[in-house]
Amino acid sequence: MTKAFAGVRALKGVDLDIRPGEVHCILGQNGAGKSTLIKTLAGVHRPDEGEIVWQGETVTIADPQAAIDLGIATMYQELDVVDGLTIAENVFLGHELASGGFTRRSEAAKLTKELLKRLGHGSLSPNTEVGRLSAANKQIVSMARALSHDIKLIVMDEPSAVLDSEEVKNLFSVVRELTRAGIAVVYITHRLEEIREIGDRITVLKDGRSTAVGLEVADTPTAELIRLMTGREVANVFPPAEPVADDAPVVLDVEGLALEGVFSGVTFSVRAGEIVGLAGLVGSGRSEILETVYGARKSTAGSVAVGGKRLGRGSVSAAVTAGVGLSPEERKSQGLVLDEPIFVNVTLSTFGRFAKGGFLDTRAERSAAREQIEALELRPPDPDRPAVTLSGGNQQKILLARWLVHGTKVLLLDEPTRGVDVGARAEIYALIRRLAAAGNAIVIVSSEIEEVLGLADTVLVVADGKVLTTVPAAQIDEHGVLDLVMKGAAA
Amino acid sequence: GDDESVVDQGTSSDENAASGDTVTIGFSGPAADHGWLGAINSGAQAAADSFADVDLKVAEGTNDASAQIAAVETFINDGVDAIVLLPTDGAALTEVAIKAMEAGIPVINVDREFSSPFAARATILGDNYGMGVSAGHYICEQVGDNPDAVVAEIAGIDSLPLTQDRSQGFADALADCDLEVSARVAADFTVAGGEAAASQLLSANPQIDALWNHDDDQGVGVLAAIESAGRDEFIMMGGAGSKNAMDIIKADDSVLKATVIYPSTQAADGVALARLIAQGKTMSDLITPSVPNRIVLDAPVVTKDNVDQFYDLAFES
Amino acid sequence: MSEQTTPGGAVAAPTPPPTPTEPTPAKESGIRRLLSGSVGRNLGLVVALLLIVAVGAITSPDNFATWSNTLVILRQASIVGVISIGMTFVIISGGIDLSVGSVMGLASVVATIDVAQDLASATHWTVMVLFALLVGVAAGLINGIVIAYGNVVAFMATLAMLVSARGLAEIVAERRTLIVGDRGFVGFFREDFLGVDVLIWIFILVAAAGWILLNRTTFGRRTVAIGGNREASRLAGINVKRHTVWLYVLAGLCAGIAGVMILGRTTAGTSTHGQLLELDAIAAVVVGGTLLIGGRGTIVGTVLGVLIFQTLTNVFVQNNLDSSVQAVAKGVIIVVAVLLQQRFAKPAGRSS
Amino acid sequence: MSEQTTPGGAVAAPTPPPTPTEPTPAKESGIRRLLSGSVGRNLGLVVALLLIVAVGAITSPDNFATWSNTLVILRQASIVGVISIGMTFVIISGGIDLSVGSVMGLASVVATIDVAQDLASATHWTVMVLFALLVGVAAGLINGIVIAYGNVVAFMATLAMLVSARGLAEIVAERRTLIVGDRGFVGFFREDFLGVDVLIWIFILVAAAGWILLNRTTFGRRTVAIGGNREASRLAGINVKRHTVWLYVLAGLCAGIAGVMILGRTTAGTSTHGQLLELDAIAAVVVGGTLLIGGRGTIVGTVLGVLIFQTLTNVFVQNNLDSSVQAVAKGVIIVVAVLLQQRFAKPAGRSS
Ligand SMILES: Nc1ncnc2c1ncn2[C@@H]1O[C@H](COP(=O)(O)OP(=O)(O)OP(=O)(O)O)[C@@H](O)[C@H]1O
Ligand SMILES: Nc1ncnc2c1ncn2[C@@H]1O[C@H](COP(=O)(O)OP(=O)(O)OP(=O)(O)O)[C@@H](O)[C@H]1O
Ligand SMILES: [Mg+2]
Ligand SMILES: [Mg+2]
Repeated sequence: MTKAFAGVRALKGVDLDIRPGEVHCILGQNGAGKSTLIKTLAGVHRPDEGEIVWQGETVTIADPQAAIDLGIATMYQELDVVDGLTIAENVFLGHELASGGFTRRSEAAKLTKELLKRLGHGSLSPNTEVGRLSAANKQIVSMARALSHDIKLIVMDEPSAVLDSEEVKNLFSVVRELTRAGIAVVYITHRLEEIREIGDRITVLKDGRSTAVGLEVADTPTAELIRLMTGREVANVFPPAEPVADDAPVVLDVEGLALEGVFSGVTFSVRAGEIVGLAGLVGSGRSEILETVYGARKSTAGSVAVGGKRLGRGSVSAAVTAGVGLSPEERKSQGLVLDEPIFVNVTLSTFGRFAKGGFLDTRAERSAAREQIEALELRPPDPDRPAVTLSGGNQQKILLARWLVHGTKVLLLDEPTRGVDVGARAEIYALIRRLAAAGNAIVIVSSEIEEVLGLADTVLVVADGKVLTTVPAAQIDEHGVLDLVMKGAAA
Repeated sequence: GDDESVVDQGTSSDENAASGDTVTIGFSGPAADHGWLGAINSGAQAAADSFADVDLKVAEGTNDASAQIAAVETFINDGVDAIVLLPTDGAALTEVAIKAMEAGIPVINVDREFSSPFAARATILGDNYGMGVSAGHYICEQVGDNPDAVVAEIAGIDSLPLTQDRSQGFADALADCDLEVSARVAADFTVAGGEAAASQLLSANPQIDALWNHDDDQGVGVLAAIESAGRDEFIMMGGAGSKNAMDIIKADDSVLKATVIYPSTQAADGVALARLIAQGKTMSDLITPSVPNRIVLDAPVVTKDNVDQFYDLAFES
Repeated sequence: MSEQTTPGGAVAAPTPPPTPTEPTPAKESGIRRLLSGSVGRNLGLVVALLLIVAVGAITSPDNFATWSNTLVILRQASIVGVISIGMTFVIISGGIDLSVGSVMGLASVVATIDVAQDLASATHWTVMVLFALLVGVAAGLINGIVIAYGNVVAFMATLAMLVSARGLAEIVAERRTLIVGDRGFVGFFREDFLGVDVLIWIFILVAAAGWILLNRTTFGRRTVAIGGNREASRLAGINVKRHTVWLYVLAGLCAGIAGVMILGRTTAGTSTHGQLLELDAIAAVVVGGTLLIGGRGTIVGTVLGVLIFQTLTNVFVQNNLDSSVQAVAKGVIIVVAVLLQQRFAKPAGRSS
Repeated sequence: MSEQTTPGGAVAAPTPPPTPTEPTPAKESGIRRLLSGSVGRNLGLVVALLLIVAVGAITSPDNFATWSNTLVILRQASIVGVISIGMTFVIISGGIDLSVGSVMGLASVVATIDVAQDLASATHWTVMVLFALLVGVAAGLINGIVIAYGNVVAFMATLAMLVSARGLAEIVAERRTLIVGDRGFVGFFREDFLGVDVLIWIFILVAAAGWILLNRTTFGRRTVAIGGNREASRLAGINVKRHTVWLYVLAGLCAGIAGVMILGRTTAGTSTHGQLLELDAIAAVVVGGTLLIGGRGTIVGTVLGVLIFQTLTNVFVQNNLDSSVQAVAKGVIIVVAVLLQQRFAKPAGRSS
C-alpha cells in the first residue's frame, strides 16, 4: 500500500507512504499542514497536484464517501459528532443500518454497544444523546464511528488531545489491536512520548513539505524529531520553578465552592507568584471549577475572593474588573472571535480602556497588540490578520496576550497547550512561569498530568467533582496522582 | 351668452366620445390582493383601453402608504395630465395629493377620501356607511319582528376606517329596529380568512338569525364554512356584489339571500372623469359646465328579485 | 459494514476501567433525563395547551368544550399544521422556508385554472390534486437548488420565492377567485370518516408520516445531523447539498398538500390563500421546541404548537374578543408559552 | 500591565525561526484583501445598483435619470433605510427584530393621539417626536429584556412584539387615521435643505451615525464581537445581556424615528403604517452583505441594499410594469443580487 502525494497551497509537495499494519505517525508544528494532508486523504480537499496510489492503483478521492468506500476512515481534529443524535446514530451516520430507508435501531444499538465495549466504554448507552457527553467521550464516539466501517486505514488527527492518560492507554490498546489485524493507522499528535510508545514509522512535515519520510521510530532520537519539525533545538523541559516567597499575599481565595450536580466543597487559595494545578481525569469537573471561579457559571454555594474582596456570583464582569482572566478550554468556540483580526481578539477585554468617550482608538489597540505579538513571538506578527488563519499554538498565544494587555492578578488557564506543538509549548511554559514570577496567581488545568506537575507549585487532585488532596507538586508524581484518582473515583 | 340654452352648456356626449388630445393618466391603488381590488384595477385598465386618447400608467399596488406616496411623486415628476388615486389610507395620501394639485395635476380621489378638500379636483366614493345602513335595513326587514334575533357580522380588515364605517352604519340601522350585533368577527377580505372567521363564529354561536358578511370575496370562504358546518337556520347577506354572489342569490338555494353593492367600477369612473377634466370636457348629462367635485355612489341591495338588473355591475371575484 | 472487526479476543484493556468516567448523577437522572428530553420539552407545551383549554372551558362553558368545537379547532389547525410539518424538517436542518404560504396560494390557483378543472372533469378530480402537488414540488425544487447549489442563504432564497410565487399566482389567476366546479372534489372534502373530517385525517396522516420520517428513517436522522453539524455530516459522507434539496421539496410538497386542503375547505383558489401563513407555521414550529438554528426538534412539539395557536384563536372568538385585543394578548401568550416551554426543558446542560 | 514579561532569557530557541510558519501567499494578497473586505462585498452591490440604474435610464430616458426622480427614490428609501440601520446592528449581533414595522406604526399613532397633539400645540411639535421616540425605545427595551434576560429566541420575542404592537396601535388609534394638526410639524418635513428633503437628511444623518457607531465606537466593537462569538465575548468580560438590550433599544429607536418620518411624509398616524416593513428591512440588510448568523456586516452595504430595492421599484413604475409581473421579477432579482454579491465577496477565506 503506497501513497505518494504532492500538492500546493498549504501543502507544497508532501510524500507519504503507509504500510499495512503499521502505526505511521505524522509530526509537525502547528500549521505545518498535517490536518490538511489527512483531509486530502479523506476526500475533504482535493489535491491540486500529485497523486494518491491506493493498493497499487492511482485513485482520485472526490468526496468523503469515496474515501470511506476505499476503506479509509478518519477521526478529525475538530470533533465531528452531531450533538442532537444518539451515540448509535452518530456511529452509523452516513451509513445507517436501514431497510428501505427505515432505520434498524435495535441492531444499530447492539453493534454500537459492541464497539463501545471494545473501546473500553461498555458503560455508555448507545441511546445517550451525544450532546450530553464530555469531549473525551465524544472522541470515543468518533472512534467508534471510524471502526464501524470496513477499514484498511484509519487516520487519527490528534485523538489524544482531549483524552487523559487512562483514556490514552485505552486508545493505544485499540490501536495495537487494529494493527494486529493488518489495519494501518495514521496517528497525528503533538505529544512526542506517545510516538515512542506506539509509533512504527514517522513522517515529519514542516511548512507544508515533508522533511522526513518514513523514519523508523526506533532509530530516531526525540531531539532529532524536534529539529526536523522546528528547524531548531528546543529544550522541551519545564523552566525551573522559583519558590514562592513565604510572605507572598494570598490573591485568590476559593471557599467551599460548589455547582450543583457537578462539583462541591472546592476550597483552595493561590498566593501571588504561585501556580496551582488541577489534576484529574477528563470529566472530573476541572473546567467547571475554573469557569465557576471566573463567574461564567453561577455557583450554588461557597465564595470566591480576589485580594480579599468577594466577587459577585455568576458575574464575569466582576471577575474581570477584579483582575481575573480566563483562557478557556475550547479556544475556537469560547476564546476567539475567529473572523476578527488578531488585535481585536487581543484587546477584547480591554478595548474600552483604549477608547476615548466611547470612541475606539484602534491605533493604540494595535500598538498594544503588536507589543504582545512581539513579546510572545506570535506568528505571523501582523495584528490585522484574522484570527482564523492562525495555527492552534498561535491562537493560544492570542488568549494569553489578551490578559497580558489587561494586566491580571489571577490567571485561570484551562488546557493552555491543547493541540499546541512542542516548540510553542515550551514558549508557553516559559511565559506562564514569567507571569507567575511577575506576581500573578495562576490556576492551571491540564489533561497532561506531567504538565501540571512540571508547572505547578501546588497540585489539587480532583475526581468526580471533589478535591481529593492538595499537595506541593514536589511531593507527588504522575503515578501518585493516578492512584489517588482511581481510589477517589472508586470511592 | 344669453341666447345659449341652459341645457347646452359644457360638452355634449358626442363631443365627449370623440378622441381628443392624448392624455396620460397615472393610476395608483392598493395591492390587488383581493377580488374587488382586482376588479378595480382591471376596471381602470378597461376604461382606459376604451378611450383611444388615454394612456394609463399603473403604479405597483401597495398597502404601504409611503410606497404609494413615492408612486404619486413619480407621476408628478413624469408630468402626467391627471392622477386617479385610490389611497391605501386617505389621510396618509393627502399631503402628496395636495402636492400634485399644486403642481397643476388634477387628482381624482377614489373610494377612500382625503382629509383635505384641497387634495382632489374630484372625489368619487362608494358609500361605506350607506352600505352598512342598507344591510341593516334589509336585515331589519327580514328578522326585525323577532326582538331576540341573533345578528352576526363578519367584517373585513378591522384596522381600515372603511370597515369601521360599514359596521357603524350597520349598527345604526339595526338600532332602528331595536336589534344589535351580538357576534362579530373580523376577517381579512380573503377567502381563507372568511372561512376561518366564519367557522369560528358559527361554532361559538349555535343559533343565528341573520348574518352580514362585509365582502363577497371573503364570502366564498364564509359560504364554504357554513356549508361544511351544515347550518341553514339563518339568512345571510353579502357585500360588494361579486358575480359569484349574484349567481348564488339568483339560484336561491343557499343561505345567501342578498348583497349590498359597493361598486367596483369606481376607478373606471375615476379614469373617465380624469380624462374629461384633463381634456377640459364636462359630464354631458349634467347641465353645469364642469365636472362635479364629489360623487357618492349608491349602495343598493341586490336580492333575487332585482338581481338581473345589477348583474352587469358585478365583478368577477 | 464492519463484521470482521468483531469485539473478539483482542479486546483492549485487560482490566477495564473500574467505573465509567462519566460521573452520572445517579439519583435524579431518571426523571431529569425524561424531563429534559423531548418529553419534558413537550410537557411544557401540554401544560400551556391545557391552560388555554381551561380558560376556554371556563369563559365559554357551553360552546367551547364540545366535540363540534373541537372539530372546528382541528379543522382550522389542519392546514397550517400540514405546512408546519414540512417546516419542521427544514428548520431542524438549520434552514427556513418563507415561501410556503405563497406556494400554497399558487398551488391552489394552478389546481383551479380552467385547464386543470377541464382535465379533472374529463377524467377525475384527483388531477387537480396532482396539479397542486406538482406546483409545490416544483417550487420546493427551485428553492432547494438555489439554496444548496447556489449557496444563497435560505432566508433570502425563500423570500424571493415568496414574492415571485405570489406574483405568479396573481398572473395565473388573473386576480380572480377561481371556484372549484367539480362536485366530487368538494364532496370528498366535506365527508368525514369516523366522525372526523377528511381535512383532519389528512393532517393526522401527514403528522404521522412526518414523525416516522423524522424518527425512524435515514432521511430523518440525516436531517437532524445536517442541522446539528453540517460539516460533520458532510465528512460522514452525507451528500448535504442533495439532502437539502429534498428538504425543500418536502416543504414544498406539504405546501402543495395544504393548497389542496384550502381548496377543499374554501372551494375556491386564489392568490391570497396562505398570506402570512409562513409566520404562523414558523411560530408553531418554534413554540413547539424546534431550535431555529437547527439540530433539534420534534413533530409532536410542532403539532402541539399548532394546536396552541388555534385553540387560542378559538377561545378569543368564543369570547367575542376584539381583534386588536386578541393581537395584544396573542403576543403576550407567545412569550409566556416560550418561557414556559423553556422552564420545563431547562434542567439539561449549561445555559449560554 | 505586563511590561516585565519581555522575551528575556527563558525563551527556548536562541535563534529565532528563519521564516514565519504561516505560508503567506505573497502576491495577490493586496487586491484580494481589498476585494474580500467590505469594499469588495459592496462592489457587487454597486454593480447591481448600477445595472438597475442603467436599465432605468435606458427604458425611461426622459424621467428616470432626473434629479427630481432621484429625490423620489431617496425619499422613499429614507424610512425603510432608517429602520434598516437599526436592523443592521441587531443582525450583526446575531439577532433579528421582526417588530420594527409595527413599532413604527405604534409610534406614529401614539405621537398623534389627542393628548400628544394637544401637548404639542400647547408647547412645541417636538413633543410629538418625543412621544414617538419614547414608544420606540420602550418597545425595544421590552424586546431586549425578554430576549437577553428571558432567553427567548429573538425571532419569537419580536414576532410577539409585532403582533402586540399592531394590536395596541389599533386600540390606541381606535382604528381611525389620526391626522397631524400641527402645521409646524408638517411644515418642517415639507422643507428642504440644499435642495434635499428633510426626510432624506434624516436618513443620511442616521446612516452616518450608524456608521460611526458601528466602526468607531466600543458599542460597535461589542456588537461585532457578540455576533462573531457570543460565548467568547462573554468570557472576555463583555456584558452580553446588557449590550443585547441596548441593541434592541437602538432598533426600537430607529423604528421610532421612522415613525416620525412617516408622520412627516403622510401627515397621518395609523396602525397600518409599517406593515411588512420588517421584511423589506431584513431583505435590504441581508442583500447588503450582513450575515444573518451575525458577526459581519456593513452600514454602507445596508444603504446600498435599501437603494437597490427602491430603485428597482422606481424602475418598475417608470416602465408601467404590471404589479404581478413586478413581484415575479423582484423575486428573481433578489436571488440574482445575492448571487452577484457572493461572486464579488467570494475570494475571501473559507466558505461554509
Ligand atoms: N480552510 C482554510 N482556509 C485557509 N487556510 C487554511 C484552511 N485550513 C488550513 N489552512 C491553513 O493551512 C495551513 C495548514 O493547516 P493545518 O490545519 O493542516 O495544520 P496542522 O498541521 O494540522 O496544525 P495543528 O497542529 O495546529 O492542527 C495553516 O497555515 C492553516 O492556517
Ligand atoms: N453541556 C453539558 N451537559 C451535561 N453535562 C455536562 C456538560 N458539560 C459538561 N458536563 C459534565 O460535567 C462534568 C465535567 O466535565 P468537563 O469535561 O468540563 O470536566 P474536565 O475535568 O474539565 O474535563 P476536560 O479535561 O474534558 O476538560 C462531566 O461529567 C461532564 O459530562
Ligand atoms: Mg491539525
Ligand atoms: Mg475541561
